[in-house]
Amino acid sequence: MELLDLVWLIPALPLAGFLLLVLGGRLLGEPGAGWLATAMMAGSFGATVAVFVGLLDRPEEERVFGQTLFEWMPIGGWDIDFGFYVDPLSVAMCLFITGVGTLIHLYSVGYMHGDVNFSKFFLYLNLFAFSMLMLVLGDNLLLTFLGWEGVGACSYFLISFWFTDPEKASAGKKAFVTNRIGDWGFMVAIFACLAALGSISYDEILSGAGSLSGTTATLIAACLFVGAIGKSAQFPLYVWLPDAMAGPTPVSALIHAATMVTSGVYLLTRVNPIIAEADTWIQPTIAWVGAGTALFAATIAVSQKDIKKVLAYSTVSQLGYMFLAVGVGAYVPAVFHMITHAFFKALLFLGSGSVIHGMHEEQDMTRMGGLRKYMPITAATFIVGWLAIAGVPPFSGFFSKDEILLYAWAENPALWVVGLVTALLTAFYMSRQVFLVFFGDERFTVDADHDAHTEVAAADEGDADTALDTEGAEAEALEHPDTAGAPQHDDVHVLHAAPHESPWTMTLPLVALAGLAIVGGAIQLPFTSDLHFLADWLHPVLGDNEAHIDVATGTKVGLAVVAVLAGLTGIAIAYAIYLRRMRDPIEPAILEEGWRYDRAITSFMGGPGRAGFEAASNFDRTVVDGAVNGVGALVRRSGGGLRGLQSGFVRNYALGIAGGAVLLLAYFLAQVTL
Amino acid sequence: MHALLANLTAPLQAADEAFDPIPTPEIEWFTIVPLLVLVGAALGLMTLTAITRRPLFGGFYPLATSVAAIGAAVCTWPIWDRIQDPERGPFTALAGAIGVDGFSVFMTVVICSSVVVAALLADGYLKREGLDGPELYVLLLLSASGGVVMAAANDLIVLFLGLEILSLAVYTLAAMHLRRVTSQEAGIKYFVLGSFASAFLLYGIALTYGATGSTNLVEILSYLTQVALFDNGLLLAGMAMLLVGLLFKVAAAPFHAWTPDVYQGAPSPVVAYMASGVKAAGFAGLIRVLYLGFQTYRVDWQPVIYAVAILTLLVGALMAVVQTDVKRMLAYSSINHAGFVLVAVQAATERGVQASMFYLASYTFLVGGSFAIITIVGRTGDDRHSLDDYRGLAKARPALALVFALLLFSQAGVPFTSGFFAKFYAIAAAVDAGSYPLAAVAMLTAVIAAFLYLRITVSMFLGDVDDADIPERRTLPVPVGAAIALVICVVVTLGVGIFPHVLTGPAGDATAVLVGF
Amino acid sequence: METFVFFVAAAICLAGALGVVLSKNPVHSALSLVGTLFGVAVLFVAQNANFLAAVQVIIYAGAIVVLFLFVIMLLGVDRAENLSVDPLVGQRAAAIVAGVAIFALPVAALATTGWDATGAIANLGSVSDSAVPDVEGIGRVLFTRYIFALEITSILLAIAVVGAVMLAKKSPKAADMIVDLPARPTSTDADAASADATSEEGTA
Amino acid sequence: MLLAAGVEPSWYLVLASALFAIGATGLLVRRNPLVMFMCVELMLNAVTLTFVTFSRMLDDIGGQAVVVFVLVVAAAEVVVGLGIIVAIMRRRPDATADDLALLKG
Repeated sequence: MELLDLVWLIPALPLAGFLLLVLGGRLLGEPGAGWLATAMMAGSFGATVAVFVGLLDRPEEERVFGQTLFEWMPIGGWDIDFGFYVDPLSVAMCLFITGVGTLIHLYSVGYMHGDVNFSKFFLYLNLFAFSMLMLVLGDNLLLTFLGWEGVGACSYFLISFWFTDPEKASAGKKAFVTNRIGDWGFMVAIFACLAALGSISYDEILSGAGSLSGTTATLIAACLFVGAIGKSAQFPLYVWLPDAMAGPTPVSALIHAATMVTSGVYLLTRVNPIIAEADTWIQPTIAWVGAGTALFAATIAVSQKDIKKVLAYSTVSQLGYMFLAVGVGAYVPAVFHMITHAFFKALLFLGSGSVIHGMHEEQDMTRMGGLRKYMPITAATFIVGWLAIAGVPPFSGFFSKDEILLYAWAENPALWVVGLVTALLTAFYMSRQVFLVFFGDERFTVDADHDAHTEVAAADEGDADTALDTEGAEAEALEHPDTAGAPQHDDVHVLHAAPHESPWTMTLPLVALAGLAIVGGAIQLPFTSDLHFLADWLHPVLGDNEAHIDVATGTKVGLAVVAVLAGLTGIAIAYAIYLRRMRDPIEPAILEEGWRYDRAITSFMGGPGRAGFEAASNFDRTVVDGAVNGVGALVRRSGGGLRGLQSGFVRNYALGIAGGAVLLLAYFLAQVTL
Repeated sequence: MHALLANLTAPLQAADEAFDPIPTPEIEWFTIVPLLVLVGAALGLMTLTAITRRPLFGGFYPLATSVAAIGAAVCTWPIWDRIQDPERGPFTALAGAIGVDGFSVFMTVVICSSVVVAALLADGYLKREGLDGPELYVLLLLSASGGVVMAAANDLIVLFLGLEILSLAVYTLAAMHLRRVTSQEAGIKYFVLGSFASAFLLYGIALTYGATGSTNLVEILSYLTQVALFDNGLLLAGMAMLLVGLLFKVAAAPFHAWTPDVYQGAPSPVVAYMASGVKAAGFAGLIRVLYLGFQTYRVDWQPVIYAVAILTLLVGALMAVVQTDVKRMLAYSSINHAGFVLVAVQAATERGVQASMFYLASYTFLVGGSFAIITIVGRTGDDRHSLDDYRGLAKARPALALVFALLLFSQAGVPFTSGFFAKFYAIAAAVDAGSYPLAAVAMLTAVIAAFLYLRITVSMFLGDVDDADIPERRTLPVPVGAAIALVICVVVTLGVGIFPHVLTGPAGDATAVLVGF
Repeated sequence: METFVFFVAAAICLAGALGVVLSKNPVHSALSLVGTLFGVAVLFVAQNANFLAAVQVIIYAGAIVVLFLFVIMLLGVDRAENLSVDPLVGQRAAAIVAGVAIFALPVAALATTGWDATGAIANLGSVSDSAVPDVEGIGRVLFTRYIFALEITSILLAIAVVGAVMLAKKSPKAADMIVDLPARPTSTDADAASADATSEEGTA
Repeated sequence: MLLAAGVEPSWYLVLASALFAIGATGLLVRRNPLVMFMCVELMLNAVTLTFVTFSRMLDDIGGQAVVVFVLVVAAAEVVVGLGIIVAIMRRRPDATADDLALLKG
């Protein structure tokens, strides 16, 4: 009992960190501010563990309880309180938020080294952690919404952290606006709950869900789903996430991989009784949006050159898996994948940050290669992350993904097929990334003496986006490896110093996360229900709303084998294309085919090939992006049209008043029945 | 000598005896102390200036004005105390001319707050523009006294007089920067349209008088409850005309067209007052008329407010997005905000009144702070208001940019700021009253308007900063008064955003006792 | 008798009102206004509002219109206005439609009540009671029911004084004027707005 | 014929409505700010006539008392309005309401 009273500490510590940094951040400076923030997160993690232990002590049926701190908004009959809703789900979320969060804070101490706004960065990080914890712990929809908006705002601030760069600032802008669309859905849902149930506290919503009419439940569920796809970057509102990679890498890891983007999944899991009441089309819609997003984003990831963009699309894709799981009623696998994903995706992002750091802010994978020699720890941990996401047993990703695919199979084999293809693509593009970055030849040279070359490098970074076009040229450069080493060559990246391993503050979190990514699967082992720790833990939250599947063990094993084979196939293809050729540069034909990976994909996979991936990319850029911008253009146009009425002539305005008066008079007199 | 005097006065005494003395009503003085404080301070300031010819010390006028406004607000305490006493409750005073209830007290405080903010802003502004003098402060106080009258008005004639007191002073203030062509234009546009609209209002009073035989809202209410006036065109036409005048004052579409022009042209501190105090007074009048006098005719006016609210929300949001002048943007955004208050008003419930009171109170500080920044950035001549003038502000004056961003986000309805709860309550009130489409439109326009606030913020924080320009911006002077005003506004915005009950509590207490409700 | 007075006075009122609107010269408009004010005063008398008739003539005709004329003369703005065409397209037609509606709708409203007022009778005192002259009646009402309104009119007058003083303070010279808006291109503003929008998108 | 019928109080109201409408229309069609303002005065007069007529119809002195306030308001409005107009037209005697259209959009 005493342990459970510590709940308030979980969000309070990051908040305290935030306030302290606001007051004395500049005084603390580097690295004091970073350590303070990290300590607060670690403390929060400690509190969470304490609460977790306290909850474990209780019998299962008593594990859900609300704790009201104070009356927040006494207005009319809707007294909305400020309190925490502690249950296995929120505690599980808090555990990995604070745990992974602590590691990322620690990592940031090294990563943000030398930044002029060092303390400000940690101030935002702590504020983010506070908001995220409020989102998860809040005992009513409004409190969750506040956290929801809070994380959005922090994300906005952090993406725009280097706000002098117009591209980055505008990425923040996009995130802000897209999220508002999702938030609109959330707000509608809140008001619908208020109208239908007269309350928005989870206690009453979840217990009252059964009394909702089907239409109301559908409306609420659909609106929450809209909110969720905005925050969790699902089709078509995902556009902000890849752009959000403009922010510092720890931000990408914390916000855009591990925590914030999963809040949509959390929300849908939280309100599972409402989804259960809603019309039957809701769940398949969620599943198909998830599956579609997963596949779609994976195809885009295949053709990305920016090391972080690959991971960004990969995140969108993995979130798609979670939605797929929610859609088929597999809440436990969704949460399971959310947790393992937090481990390995944070690991991959932090690893990529370490690479970028070591490569002196280079993000283009075509200018890397062979880095395992320079940064062994990063490489080793990154490889762990890669194997995890590729679904290679016994790494954690295998278990969670397999579970989702299993439920998908039980629900609708078509969903399973989409999931499987996605798994293959995932393995492929992740392998591609690993091979391009850590293996093969070094596609850069080190020239510590010539300062002038750093300028060349800086100029090269600018056209990273147009790099697709220079692909051919680069391939030719590699065809003639003897010239590739020449520092004078325009297309070869020149570093002013050798790539280096990152400091311990950065590698320690990598190692820790790698450990988690390896063993994370242990919380929910397949085949025997005795080992379904997570499912047992979450049972009080989900009750009967969790889908029950009846699949023979043989089928289960078969599905798992197929999934593993798909993953291995993806790796093999990537190996053949990106590595074989490099090891064997004497075979120009293979090399050529290999480098032109688009053609290779066509021949190997018999799939849509480059055109298909390009099309996906183009669709992303033009249609979806365009639609988002188009809404803005529509608003502007209608405003522009109205502008004509605002002519500046006082007599026109007077006419408007007179006309309004006539309309009002006419309306009122029309009420008179003669 | 005495005899002569007696002879001279005899006829007068005879005349006195011929008539009954008029039984003048009892004057409950304590109920009008806030009003007397405001008017007394204005007249005192004027007299003092006539004697001394220059302020007693620098910053005397704004200080005196703020003290008077704060004093007026403080003087509402005994009234509030008495109203909250369950044994006594709200009452009418001065022969039924004013309703002394929580609502009037609350709105009085809101209006006084807007005076404080505007007066603090005006200090630096007047010095900068070379317009030194007490007139602005005097007119501000007098105008606010009109607002206070409106907030308490229990009689349509009193309401009308309050409105005229409020408006005439503001017309003059809008035109006060005589060197600016746009200020003159703002003055005359506001004046012509304002007097046009108040003629409609007056005609509405006349028709209502014809239909009910009284101009007193309580009498109207009791008459309408006793004598069912079904299908009474006179009454309905009167209501329509009254709405024209009041909706004009709160800048609701289609009576909004003056707002952007006047806001853009008028001196910035005056606009701060117009957008907060004048608007609050306008809504106070509107709510009094609709909720008190015509509460039994709810079914007739509710759809009208509903439609006007939708139009206002959309016009405000859509037009704001296409502007390039920040002052004009905020003018349109104030129209959008008025739409939100109307969303609450149309609910025709107690919760609706609470929500609109909360909205007006928090908006007063939001808009006051925003126009404080605009005043500062406008620089000498009060004409640097384009988006370009805000480019790179974050680099030159980070604190200023941060505060502005906060206020703008609050206007956008971002959580942890007062603006969020303001919008939340307004929409919740509409949902509670079953107006779902309206609530949806309101939320939609909030999304659209978010573009606008973001646009300003982005240009402050990003902007291809012309480095040559920064030193000049770094010297942007922030007068003491404006700084104090900004601090007040930020504290209120954040404070209410985190602890909304500091405002919902009084708002709730205030409406429970709106006379006749 | 009252009928005759009504029609004559009504004719004067309407003629005056039309004169205000239709006279090219503002001086003529002001003089026509006097006609209307006088007509209204006559109608007051016809309805036993003798005091108000006197006040109407003294304040309105005597003070307000004189003020108008004074301003016209002071500024020398008695230039004739070309009324044959309205530069704002459609304004005049719309104005006339609105005007007709503003006339017709209150009349229709009146028709719904059988051309009668429906309010409470003699709420604040009788008009027809010949024992109480209207001056006394008005005075009683002003000092009882409307005492607060009467007192606050003083604020109105104070504002008028302060406002007039402030506006008349000093006339800036032409050179000091700030014309703070650049001359806008006469092309459609919508185009400019969309051009601005695209440039904004471009930077985004 | 009409003369024989005797005057109905409602005729006054119709006349007042006509005056009000003429005033409103005048404000919409005239460009001289002074004349526009005179039109407002016409509208106010229409209202006073309405009040007096209702006062007679209801046999209530209150309607007449209200007219006093209307007169005061009209006087104050005239002072302020003419003040603003003078301030502008002193420098630009030829300015019409249509010329004052810098602010728009």
